[in-house]
Amino acid sequence: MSALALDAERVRLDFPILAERVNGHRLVYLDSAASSQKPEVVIEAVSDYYRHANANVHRGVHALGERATELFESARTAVAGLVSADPRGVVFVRNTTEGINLVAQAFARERLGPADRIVCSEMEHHSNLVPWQRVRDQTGCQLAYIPVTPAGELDLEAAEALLRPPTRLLSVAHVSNVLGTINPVRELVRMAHREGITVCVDGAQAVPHMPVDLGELDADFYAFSGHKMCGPTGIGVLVGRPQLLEEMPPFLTGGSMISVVTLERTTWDEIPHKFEAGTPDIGGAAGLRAAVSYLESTGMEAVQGHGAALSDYAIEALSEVPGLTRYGPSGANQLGILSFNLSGVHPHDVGTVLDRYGVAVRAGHHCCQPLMRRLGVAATARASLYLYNTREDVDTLLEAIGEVRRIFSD
Amino acid sequence: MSALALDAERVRLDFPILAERVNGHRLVYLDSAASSQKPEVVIEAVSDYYRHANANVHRGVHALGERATELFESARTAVAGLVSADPRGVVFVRNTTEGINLVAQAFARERLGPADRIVCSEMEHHSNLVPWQRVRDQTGCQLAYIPVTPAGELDLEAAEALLRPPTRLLSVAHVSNVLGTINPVRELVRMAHREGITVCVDGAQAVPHMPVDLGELDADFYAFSGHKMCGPTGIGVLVGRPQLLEEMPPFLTGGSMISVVTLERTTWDEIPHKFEAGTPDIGGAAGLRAAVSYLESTGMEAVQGHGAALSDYAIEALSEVPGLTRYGPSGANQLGILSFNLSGVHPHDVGTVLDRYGVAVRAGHHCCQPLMRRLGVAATARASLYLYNTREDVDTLLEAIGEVRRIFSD
Amino acid sequence: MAQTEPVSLDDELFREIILDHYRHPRHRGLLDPADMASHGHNPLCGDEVDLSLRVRGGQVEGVGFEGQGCSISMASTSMMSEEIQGKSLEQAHELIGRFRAMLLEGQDPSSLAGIGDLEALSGVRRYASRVKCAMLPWTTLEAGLKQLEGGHEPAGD
Amino acid sequence: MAQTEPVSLDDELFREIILDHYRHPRHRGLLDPADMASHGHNPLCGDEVDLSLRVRGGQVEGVGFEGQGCSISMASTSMMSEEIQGKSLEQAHELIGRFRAMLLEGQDPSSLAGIGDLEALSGVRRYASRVKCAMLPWTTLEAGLKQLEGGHEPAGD
Ligand SMILES: Cc1ncc(COP(=O)(O)O)c(C=O)c1O
Ligand SMILES: Cc1ncc(COP(=O)(O)O)c(C=O)c1O
Repeated sequence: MSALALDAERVRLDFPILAERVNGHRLVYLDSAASSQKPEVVIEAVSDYYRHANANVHRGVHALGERATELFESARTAVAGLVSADPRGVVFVRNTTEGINLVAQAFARERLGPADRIVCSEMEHHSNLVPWQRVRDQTGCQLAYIPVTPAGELDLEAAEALLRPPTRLLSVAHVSNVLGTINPVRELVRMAHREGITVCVDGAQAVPHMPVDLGELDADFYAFSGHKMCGPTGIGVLVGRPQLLEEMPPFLTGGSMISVVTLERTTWDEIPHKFEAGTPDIGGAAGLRAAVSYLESTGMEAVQGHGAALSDYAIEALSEVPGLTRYGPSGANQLGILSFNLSGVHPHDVGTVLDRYGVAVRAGHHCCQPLMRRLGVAATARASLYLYNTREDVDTLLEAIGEVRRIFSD
Repeated sequence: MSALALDAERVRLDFPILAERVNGHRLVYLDSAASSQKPEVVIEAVSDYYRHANANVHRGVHALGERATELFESARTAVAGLVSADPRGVVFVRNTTEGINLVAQAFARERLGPADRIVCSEMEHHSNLVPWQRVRDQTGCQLAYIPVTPAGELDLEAAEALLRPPTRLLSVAHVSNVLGTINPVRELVRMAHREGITVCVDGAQAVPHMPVDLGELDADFYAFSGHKMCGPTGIGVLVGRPQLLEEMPPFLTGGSMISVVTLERTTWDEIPHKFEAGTPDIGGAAGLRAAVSYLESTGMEAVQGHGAALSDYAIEALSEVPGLTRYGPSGANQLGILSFNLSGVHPHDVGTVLDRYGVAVRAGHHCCQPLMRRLGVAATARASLYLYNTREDVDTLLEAIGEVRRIFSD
Repeated sequence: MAQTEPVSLDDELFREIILDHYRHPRHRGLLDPADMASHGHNPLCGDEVDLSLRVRGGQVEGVGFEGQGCSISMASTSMMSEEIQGKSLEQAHELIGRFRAMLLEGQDPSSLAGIGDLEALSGVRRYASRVKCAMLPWTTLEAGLKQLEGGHEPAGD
Repeated sequence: MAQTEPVSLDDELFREIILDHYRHPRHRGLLDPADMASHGHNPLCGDEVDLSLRVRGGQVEGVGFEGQGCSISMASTSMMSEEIQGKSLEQAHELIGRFRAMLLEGQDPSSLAGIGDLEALSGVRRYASRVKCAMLPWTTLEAGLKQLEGGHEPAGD
C-alpha cells in the first residue's frame, strides 16, 4: 500500500465540524460525496465578505460594489485556474444540477429534434439523467444509455456503437457517485468528437477529488458543485466552450444578463454574464474562491493520492467482512466511494446503527435509481472518503459495521 | 413628521459592515435596494451551520443530515410565517429572478399561446420583464404594459382596460425599485381574478420593507430575494398557490425532486420539493431563517414606519437642492427609494463623488431601461434607505450632494 | 442552532421486539381476492409496501402484506397488520391518527401503551428520516381506506 | 479579503483637466461623409459614443464624435479625438494599446506622460466601474478601425 500523500490528521484540524461529537462519539464523516465539510478558511471567507465587502456586483459605483465585483470575478478566475478553463466560459450556477439543466434547455432543447439522439449511461445521477428525459419529451429525440458492466464500469464497446449518428449529444459522469468509477472521459470525448457529437460531463465527483484539466479533456460542457469541494452550498459551476455559449440563447433571463432592453426586445450581455441572471451568490463565490485556494495549496495530486491510498486500505478491510458485498471497481480506477450491503440488513438500518457510533454514511439509492436496479438492489450503504479522513476513521467504520452485524445476526 | 419607529442608531450596531470606513469616511450605505447589509446574527447563522450541522438534506440517515434537514425545513416554515403563506407553496430559489423565470417557463410557457396576452408594467425591473418577452417569443402570445403616470404610479384605468381577455397573466412589481412606489397589488389582483387572470407579483422591494400578508393579497405567485432582506446571497423565494404548483411540470429536474426514476420515465416528488432540484443553498437557508427572525423581532411595522419617516425627511431635504429632480411619489405611497438627477451632472459622476465621502448610492438604469426611457433620462442616481439608516446618513448625503454641485458647477 | 447531543438516541431502537417483527413478519402474503389493495412507496429510500385487506360489515376480516424495506418499515407494517386485524374501519382510522400523533406531533408514546408492540417504535421519533419508514404502512393503509370508503359511499356524496 | 483603504482614491479624479474636456469637448459633431463610423455603448450605465473618422493614406485626417455619458467617458472621448487627429492608423492602434495597458494592466501612467491630457485619466484606475467609462471611446475606435481595415485588406487575406 502506498503511503498517504498528505497528513490527514493535520488537515482534520482545518475543519471545525470534525470536532463535533455525535451521539457521544467522535464524528467520523464518511458522506463527503453528498456534501463535503468546509475548512475554517472557507467559512471565514463567507463571513468576511458580509462583514467587509457586501454589495451587489457589476452595478455599483461605490467602494463596496467595487470590492464585491472584484471578489466575485476573482472567484471566476480562481475556478478557471483550478480546472484549466477560459474564464469566459465559467458560468456560476447553483449546483451541478442547474448546470446540466442549462445545457439541456439552452443547448439540447434548442438544437435537437426527433431525428436525433442523446446518450448517457446507466450509472448517471438523476441530475444527469432526468434533464435529458425532459429534453427527449420536449423535442421527441431518442435517449439511449451506455450499459454498466458487472465490474461497475462503462461498457466501452457499447459506447462506441452508440457514439455515432443519430447521436448528437453525450452526457456522462466523470466519476460515479455510487461506484467511485473514474470513467475514461478523455477517450469518450475523442470518440464523440470524431462523429461531431457534443459532450457534456458531470464532474460533481471528479473536481473535488482529482486534478481536472479541461483543456486536455476537451469536453464541450463540464459541470460541478462548490459544496462537494470544500465550498459553500448555493454555488456551482458550468464550464462551457466559449464559442458554444456565445451561440446559445440565455437560460434564465432578467437583470445583469442584458445589454439593451426595450419594451419590444432585449439583447444579451456577453458571456459568461449572459447566463447569470439576477443577483448571484456572491457570498458563495467568495467561499468557493477560498475553497479553490485551499485545495490548490493542499495540492490536487495529494488529495487524489490520499483518497486512493485510503480507499485501498478500506477496500481491503471491507473485503474481510463476512456477508458484505461491495459494488464498484478497485485500484486506480476507484475514487474513494465505497458502496456496500450487508446480507440480511437493509442499508437504512446500517446507516442508523453506524450513526449511533458517530459514523456518518449515506444509505439509499444515492439519486441513482436506475443503477440500483442494474445492481439488483433497492439501496446501498455508501462510505465516501475525503482529504480529512484517516485510517482511524476507516477502522471506526469497520468496528461499527461489526456492531451492525452483531445486532442483526439471528 | 412622525417619530422614527425604531432606534436606528442601535440597529446600526447589529450590522458589522457599518463600522467600515470608506475612503476615510464613515460608511453611509444607501444602496440597500440593490442588496441589503446583514446583521451579525445572520452572518453567524451561516457560519454556525457550516461549523455544526453541514450535510446534505433529505437524504441522510445520520445526525448531521437530520440537523441540516431540520434547519432547512424550519427556514421554509419561517419564511412562510413572515408572509403568511402555506409552507407547501414556499419554493427556495436563488433570487427573485429565478422565481419569476420559474413561473414564466413552468407556468406561462406551458399554458399560453398566440391567442393569449401577458401584461406587465413600464416600471418593471428587467427580471420581471425579460422573462415575459422570452415567453412571448416562445409561445407567440402578446405582451402589453400598464403605463406609468407622470407621478410615477401605475395608470389604473389603463390597467383595468388591459385586465380582460385575452389577458391570461399579470406580472407586476409590488414596489418599484426606482420610484419607490407601492403599487395597489390587492386591487390589481381583484381586477385580474374577476377575469380569471393569474397574477404573479415581484415582491423583491416589498418583503424587506413592509408587512406582506400573502393570504390577504391573494396573488397566485409571489417572488422575493433573501439578500435584500438582511439575508445572504444565493437564496430567494417563490411562493406559489399550492394547487397551481401541483398542476405545473417541474422547472429544473434532477436529484431530490423525483419520486421514481427509471431509464424510461420519471415521476415527481411532492411540492415544494418538485421545484427544488439538486442540492439547495442550505447555508443560505440557515441565514435567511435568521434574517426572518431578525426582521420579525424588529417588527415589520416598525421597519416600514422607520423607512417612511426617514423617507419623508430625505424627500424634504432633497427638494431644497437647486437643480435636483427627483423621480417618484412622496408620502405614504413611497418606500424609501429616492431616485434623482442633478442638472448638468451625469449620475455616474454623482455616485463617484458621493463615494469619496463614504456615501454609497447606485447610479445607472437600475435594471429598468424602459422606465428610464419613460422618465426621459439615461440613468439616475438612487439613494435607498433601510432600517439601519439614520437622519445623520441623510444629512451626510445632502452634504456630499453639495460637494458634487461645487465640483461640477461651471 | 444544532448542538451536539451528549446522550444519544434510544439505545433500544433496534430492541428485540422490532427485530422480531422484522425477522418474523406477521401477516406476510397478499390476500386474493381482497376488498382493498394499496401500494406505498418511499422515494427517498426505495422502501415499498403492498397492503391488502378483506372487509366485512365494516370490520377488517383479513390483512396481508408484501414489502421490502428496512427493519423499521417492515416491523411497522407487521405490527400494524396485527393491530388492525379484526378491528372496525373506524378503529383503524383512529389508530392511524394515534400513531401519527406519536411520531409526528410529539405525543407521548404512552398513548400507544398496551396496543400490541407499537410503542416499541417510539424511538424512531428522533430520526426524521426514519419516521418516514415507520409511517409508510400507515399512510398506505390510509390511502387504501380512503379509496375503499370513497368507492363504497352512496353516489352523490 | 477586501480591506478598508485608509487613504482614498485620487482626489484629483475630477480635476480641472477632465472637467474642462467634459464641459468643452473637442471634435464634437459627426463627420459626413466619413470613412469610419463606429458606435459604442456601455449597457451597465447607458453611456453611448458615436465616432466618425476620415482617413487618407493611412492618416486620420478628421475625427468627430457625438455621445452622451458621464464626465469620464466624454472627457476620454474628447482627449482621444484630440490625440488621434493627424496620426497614422498604426499610431492610433499603438495609442489604444498604451491607454489600455495603463487602465487595465496597471501600467505606470507616466507611459502616457506628455501625450496631451490623457495622463489625467489615470485616477480612474481605482474604480473598476469607471474604467469602462474611460475605455468606451477606445474600444469603439478599435472596433471601427478593425472594420475599416478588414474592408481595405486585399481579398484572400
Ligand atoms: C423590483 C425588483 N425586482 C427584481 C429584482 C431582482 O432581484 P434579484 O437580482 O435578487 O433576482 C430586483 C433587484 O435587483 C428588484 O428591485
Ligand atoms: C455524480 C453526481 N452528479 C450530480 C450531482 C448533483 O449535484 P448537486 O446536488 O450539487 O446539483 C451529484 C451529487 O449529488 C453527483 O454525485
